[in-house]
Amino acid sequence: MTNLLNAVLVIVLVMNLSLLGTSRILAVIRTVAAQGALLGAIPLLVHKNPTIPVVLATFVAIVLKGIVIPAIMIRALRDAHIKREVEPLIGLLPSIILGAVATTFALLFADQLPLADHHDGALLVPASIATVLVGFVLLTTRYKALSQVVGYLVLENGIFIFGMLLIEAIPLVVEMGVLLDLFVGIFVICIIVNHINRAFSSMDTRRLVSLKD
Amino acid sequence: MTETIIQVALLLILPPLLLGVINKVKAWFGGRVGPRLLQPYYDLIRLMRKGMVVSTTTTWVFRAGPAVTLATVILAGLLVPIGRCDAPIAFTGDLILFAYLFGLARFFTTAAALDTGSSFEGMGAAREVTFACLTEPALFFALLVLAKSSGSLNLTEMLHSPVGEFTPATVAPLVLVAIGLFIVLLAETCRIPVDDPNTHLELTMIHEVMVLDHSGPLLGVILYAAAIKLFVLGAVLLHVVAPFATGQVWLDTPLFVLELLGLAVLIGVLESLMARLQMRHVPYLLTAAMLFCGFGFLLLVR
Amino acid sequence: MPLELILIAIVSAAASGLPGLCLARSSAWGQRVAVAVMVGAAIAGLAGAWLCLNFGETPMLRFPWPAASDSLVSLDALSAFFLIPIFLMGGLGSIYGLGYWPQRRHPRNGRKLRLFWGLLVAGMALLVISRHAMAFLLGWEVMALSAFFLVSTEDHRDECRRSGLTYLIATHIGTLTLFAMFSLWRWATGSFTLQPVAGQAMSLGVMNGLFFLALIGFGLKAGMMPLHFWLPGAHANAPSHVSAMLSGVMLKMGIYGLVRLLSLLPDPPSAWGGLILALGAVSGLLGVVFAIGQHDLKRLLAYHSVENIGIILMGLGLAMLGRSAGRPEWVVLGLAGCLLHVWNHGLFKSLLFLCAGSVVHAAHTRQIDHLGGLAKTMPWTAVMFLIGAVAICGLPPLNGFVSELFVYLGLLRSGTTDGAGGSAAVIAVPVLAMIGALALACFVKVYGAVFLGNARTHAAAQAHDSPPTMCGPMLVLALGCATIGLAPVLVSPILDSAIANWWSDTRAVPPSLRTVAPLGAIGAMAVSVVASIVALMVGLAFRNRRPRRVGTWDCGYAHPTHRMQYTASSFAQLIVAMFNWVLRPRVHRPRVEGLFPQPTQMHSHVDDAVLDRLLIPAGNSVERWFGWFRRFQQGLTQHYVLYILITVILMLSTLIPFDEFIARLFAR
Amino acid sequence: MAYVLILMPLVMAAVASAVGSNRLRSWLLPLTATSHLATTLFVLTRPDLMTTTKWLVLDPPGRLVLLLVGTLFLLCSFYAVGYLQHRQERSNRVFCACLLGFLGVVSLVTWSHHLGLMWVAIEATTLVTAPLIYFNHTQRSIEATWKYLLVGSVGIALALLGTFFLAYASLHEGLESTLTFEDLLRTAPQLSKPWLHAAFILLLVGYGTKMGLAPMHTWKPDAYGEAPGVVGAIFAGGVTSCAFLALLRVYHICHAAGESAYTSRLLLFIGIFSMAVAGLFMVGQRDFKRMLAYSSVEHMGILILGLGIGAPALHGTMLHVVTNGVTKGVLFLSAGNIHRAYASKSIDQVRGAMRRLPLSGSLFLAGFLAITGSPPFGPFISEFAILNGAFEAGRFVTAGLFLFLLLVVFIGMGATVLQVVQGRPSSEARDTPYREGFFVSAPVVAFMTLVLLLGVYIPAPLDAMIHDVVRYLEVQR
Repeated sequence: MTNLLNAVLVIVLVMNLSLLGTSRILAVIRTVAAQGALLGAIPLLVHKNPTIPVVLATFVAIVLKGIVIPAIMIRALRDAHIKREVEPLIGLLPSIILGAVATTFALLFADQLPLADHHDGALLVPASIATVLVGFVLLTTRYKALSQVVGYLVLENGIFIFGMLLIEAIPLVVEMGVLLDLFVGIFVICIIVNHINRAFSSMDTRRLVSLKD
Repeated sequence: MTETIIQVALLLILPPLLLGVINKVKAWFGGRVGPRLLQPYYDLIRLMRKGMVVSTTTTWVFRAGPAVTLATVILAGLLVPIGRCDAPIAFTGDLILFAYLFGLARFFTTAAALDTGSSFEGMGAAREVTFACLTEPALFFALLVLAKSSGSLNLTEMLHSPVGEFTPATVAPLVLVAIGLFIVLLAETCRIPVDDPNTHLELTMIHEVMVLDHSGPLLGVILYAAAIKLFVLGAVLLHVVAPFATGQVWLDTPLFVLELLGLAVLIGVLESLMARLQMRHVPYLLTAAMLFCGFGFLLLVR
Repeated sequence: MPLELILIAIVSAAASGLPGLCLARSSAWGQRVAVAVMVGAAIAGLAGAWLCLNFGETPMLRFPWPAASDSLVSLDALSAFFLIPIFLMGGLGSIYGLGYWPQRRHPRNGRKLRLFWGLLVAGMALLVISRHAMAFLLGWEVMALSAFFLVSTEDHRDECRRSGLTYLIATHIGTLTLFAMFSLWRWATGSFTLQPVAGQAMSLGVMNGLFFLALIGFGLKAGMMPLHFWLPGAHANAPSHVSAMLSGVMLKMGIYGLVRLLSLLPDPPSAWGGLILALGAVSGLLGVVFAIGQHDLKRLLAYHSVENIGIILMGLGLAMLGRSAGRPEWVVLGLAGCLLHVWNHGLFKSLLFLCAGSVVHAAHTRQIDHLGGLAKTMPWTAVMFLIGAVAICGLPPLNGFVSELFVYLGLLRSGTTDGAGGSAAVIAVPVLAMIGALALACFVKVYGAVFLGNARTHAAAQAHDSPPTMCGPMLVLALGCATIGLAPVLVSPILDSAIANWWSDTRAVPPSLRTVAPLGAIGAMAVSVVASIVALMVGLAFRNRRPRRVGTWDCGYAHPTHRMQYTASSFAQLIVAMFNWVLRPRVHRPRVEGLFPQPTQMHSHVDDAVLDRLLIPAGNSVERWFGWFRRFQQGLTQHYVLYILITVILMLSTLIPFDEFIARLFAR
Repeated sequence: MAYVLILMPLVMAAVASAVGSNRLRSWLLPLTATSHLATTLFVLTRPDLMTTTKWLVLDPPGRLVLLLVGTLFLLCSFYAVGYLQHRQERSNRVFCACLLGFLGVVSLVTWSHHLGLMWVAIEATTLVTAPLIYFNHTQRSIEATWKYLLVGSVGIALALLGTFFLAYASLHEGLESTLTFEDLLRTAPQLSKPWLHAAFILLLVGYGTKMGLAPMHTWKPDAYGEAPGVVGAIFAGGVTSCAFLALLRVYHICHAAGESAYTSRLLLFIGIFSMAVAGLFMVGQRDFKRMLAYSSVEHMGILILGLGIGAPALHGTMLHVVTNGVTKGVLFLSAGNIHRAYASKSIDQVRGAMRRLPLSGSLFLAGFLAITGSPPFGPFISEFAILNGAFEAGRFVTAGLFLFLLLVVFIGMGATVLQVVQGRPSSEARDTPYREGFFVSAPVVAFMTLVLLLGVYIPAPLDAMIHDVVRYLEVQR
């Protein structure tokens, strides 16, 4: 069981790096969608005996993370008529390296946190921390508003991974609440992104610097 | 009682004589015969008879000036013992009243001078108050030394104490204080080298230029008050430098009068020998006086 | 009974301005009502204080106040002593306002002014009677804030706004310091109640902490020399009766706080007394020196407040030296000088500010060199100002001399009675003498330039004397000065009770003031001075009734014009030059060149040593330095997220035990 | 009862978005607010109603915040009516709906006794308030909204991670993993320390972002600066109080776990740092609404500082939650009036507000004096209590820094505020038809009376509530 889980998590990590390495935003969104779908499926792996609600939750998660949210973002992208993230704060290769460093740090740091014995050996904690950090890298190095949304999604994915540790602990309602909030959040953000696009006729956040001291 | 009467009489009668003496001495040094010793008395009487000319600019303050000066100077004189006998008025802390009475006089003299609206008199007033800022501390240092050495805050006792107790501890301070006090005396009574009482039409005068517009009785009052001031300060000084006493009143008082006349002679000699200092050098002299008294105090308390 | 009277007075004073707010801007009734209520409050308050001074102190009155566990007010001789100037000036000032700040000529700010006037009086009275830190702070801040609103009454003038801000910042520094002090007090004594602390109950460290916090907090309000920077501007720019109140009464609240706190603490180390004495000497000397450099009548008077606070502090310092040395007579003389000078300064400084108000009211300028000859156009004000001037110079026969005499006597005693601690303090005597001489110079300059000689401007020539509503209060204050000066015996029992209240020591009971100071003799001499002067003047007047009146002779210049008069600036020039090292006057003197130079003019200005040369430049550079940090808020979301990331990582890294982490790293 | 308090506003929000007319819709706000506050008061008198389920409990801190937010919202809703009358040009559908929704989710925050549920509620407040900032539909308001949403969401995400960590901290020790507050408090001593510490850090940063603690405060000046005054008041008094409530619960768990020594270090640091940053940016601030935002940062710092000082200062801190909220109401609403009347919020144009708007100008000035802790206003009592707490805890350096930073803030704020209210309206100041109507001035006066009341007399029930909170927090499990 754990091996399969770890395999999935490694794929997730690879996806992180590819997110950092891609400049075409459409591709980035698709990758995130794939990552989300993959993660959404994890509960089926970790759960001892999947009940109907759990399956339901999994289904909802996959639908939201893998289909609906990416769809919204792709619409926004189409309205914006932009193809790729040009001149990010740091180049693609450096950001890949940064992501790699973050992953290593995550692996080392995770050792500091004692795991319950039945989770031993699982890559869940390092993978989640690494994904969170990659999300931060995207948030801090990309200038296009949409890329930042992607970063936020990756961040949420990382947290989602950690949630797997306490799949029993968190009641389904909260699970759903979290997903709902995530969804609405992305939705509102995308609306704002559209407004930005209309008001500034661009998605470059470097134009949003009129408010400062 | 008789002592008091004698003292008051001396205080009121003697002062012009000192002026006479000084002028006589200066005349001798100048190889002239000079005015009579009693000339100041005649001047005063003449001035008192004269009529008054008052500037249209002035107010009552102008006329208050001389009156206040005379009143305060006489009252200050009543605080100072003449000869060996106690002063008519004596109480703890009268030394401060003594100093501040002169302050009151200064306030009204200078105010009266400014009342004329004349630039010269303003000049004189400015100098008067400025130099007072240096003589006052000097005077107080001197009084401190006397108070410390006598252990009393009563002018009479303070001034009588130096008699016979020239202990090595006190003599050095007293000498310094004597020098300081002498300079203060010269400054306060407007003698050379600080001021020249003989010239009016100089831009560099202090006291005399303040009274340019006073005439007749007012001028007389001012001259009289100035003489009394000289007399009083001289008395204080003499108590420090020449505290000789035989013990009998009938002998001591004349002796003291002689000492006063001697002081007048000394001043006269000094005025004939020295030239007046440049105005901007006067502060140095007065600061020196302050330092003398200050060092005297330090020597005493060390 | 007395305490109830005081409380009634406080409440009615605080409410005095409210009716006016409801009335229309144009109606003069609001002002009349306010003045009536204020006068009533003043009478009640004075009556209460008087009763307390005559029949001893009243028991503590507790009233529940949830904000502070339980609040106490009480009235003892010390409180009553400080209450008298508060209510006296409160009443007189509001009457003066009738003529000086009538509602119909100041429709915009008149109501505001009267509201905060009442609050100011109420706040001061409250803090004086309170025995609980919360109540004290309440009164303190009500006073401070209403004073701010009064200072910025004419907030349309830039200068007024600037000095208002300076005052506000200064007073807030003081308030925060007091917060710290009372917190320390609570920490040390366990309660906010201001009760005397027993001998060994407090460690020296805590006592030092309390003392220095109090010295800063109260010193700021009192205008002690390095902390005086807010004072000249505030007092110069407020309406004159407000200036009179601030300078004559409010500064003393700082003194009250200091005196009160020291009365609660056990016997102080002698260093405190020495420090206060030294600070007093510095304030006195520099205060008067800066006063001489001023061209603005009210700024000059304000600097003189610094000087007088210095004299008051000298008395206090002497009293504390006496306490630590166990010399009752020093305590009595020092504290008597301190307290009586509080009253005296309240009287003559208020009188002078009211006179200055009349002058500004009549001639519409505060520039000394634009005035002159007012003694002829406003004789009444001239006489009043003369009385105030003689009094503030500490000259006999008026009240200033009496209080300064006490300080002199105390210092001299400390010097002459040979013993430890004495001879050092006595150095202050010549300093005090110099202060006196300088003050005299300064007021001769002011009186001569403003009231004597010829008018220097048309406005000054057109001046007219003030209405009775303004002259009446002046007369009352002047009479007060004269009474204390001519009959100091009257105040000695009051001072005795206040002193006993301050220093109730079991070892040595303080002797009565009468026994240590020649009150009778002073009174007699003062009377005789007056009598002889009057006699001489009458005599001279009779000697020749009809003098010939001609123009000033002036060494041959027949009729000198007003422009040839000696100006105040030139009068002060010698002394300013003498103190050049501290005054540093800025002189603008254009060079005169060519054979026929153009008409030109020079003027000089004396900056304040602390505010203009230290604080404002420092403040500007600090603001520039702060501006540097704005680059961290430049609007890029990426940066903002980065800050969050950095914070998280830094905090998490506190969890990592790096040493064993690295060890494990290489163990692998 | 909880359901009434939570759902009633949400239902009203739905109604509001259904109603057609602008002015009718605006009147729904005071209607809902009044009934909500009435219900709240009713609940507060009936302890038996305070526990609905294991997840919905109204514990003492919750009561305090619920009461505060209810009062704040009531007064603000009346102001909003007056404000919206001036903004007839645009539909207030979203505005009213979001305001009402906000009331609902805030009630949920105060009631929720499950950390996950609380997280959901707080995230919901973020989403509900975002459109309020966007009300003006200008480029600047879009920018502000964007920053608020992105920074806020990132912070909240971290809070979620922290919540998971906390859950894992209990799971790790073999306890049955839970997020309900009661169980966590009960099992607190056994929680695994490393996870607990990490969780605390993440929650501090996460909810700190919502509170606007430096250096996570960056969204605050933009949002407060661009949002209408009434929204600013609701943010500074309501949203921040909710975030603080969340942080308080976390602190409570760590305290129960006996970790207060560790937490107080972080809290003190963040508190002082926030005050310092606020001071840095307030000195020489030329935009008086941004200045208010920084003042809010400062006071969040004060709250956290009080928490860090711990037991001796808790009473003052809790009182400060109330006094700060109410005083912020005065400041933001009066500032809103001034802003509308001058159509500018830069002190280069805005002068002499006391002449153009006598009431708002004076109240703005009074609010400034109050918020900087001058007697006799409410914040003085609370800040002084916190100071005394610092002394009592023997933290003299902290106390000194606290006072010093208060002074810096006072100087910065004072310079700006006096510029605004004093003097004559400058020549380039545009004149606008806006004048002080009843609805836009009465609430401000009401707020000011509350502030003054809290300064001289704290009502017994409120005092009792605060003491309950302190006792509740002090309980060692």
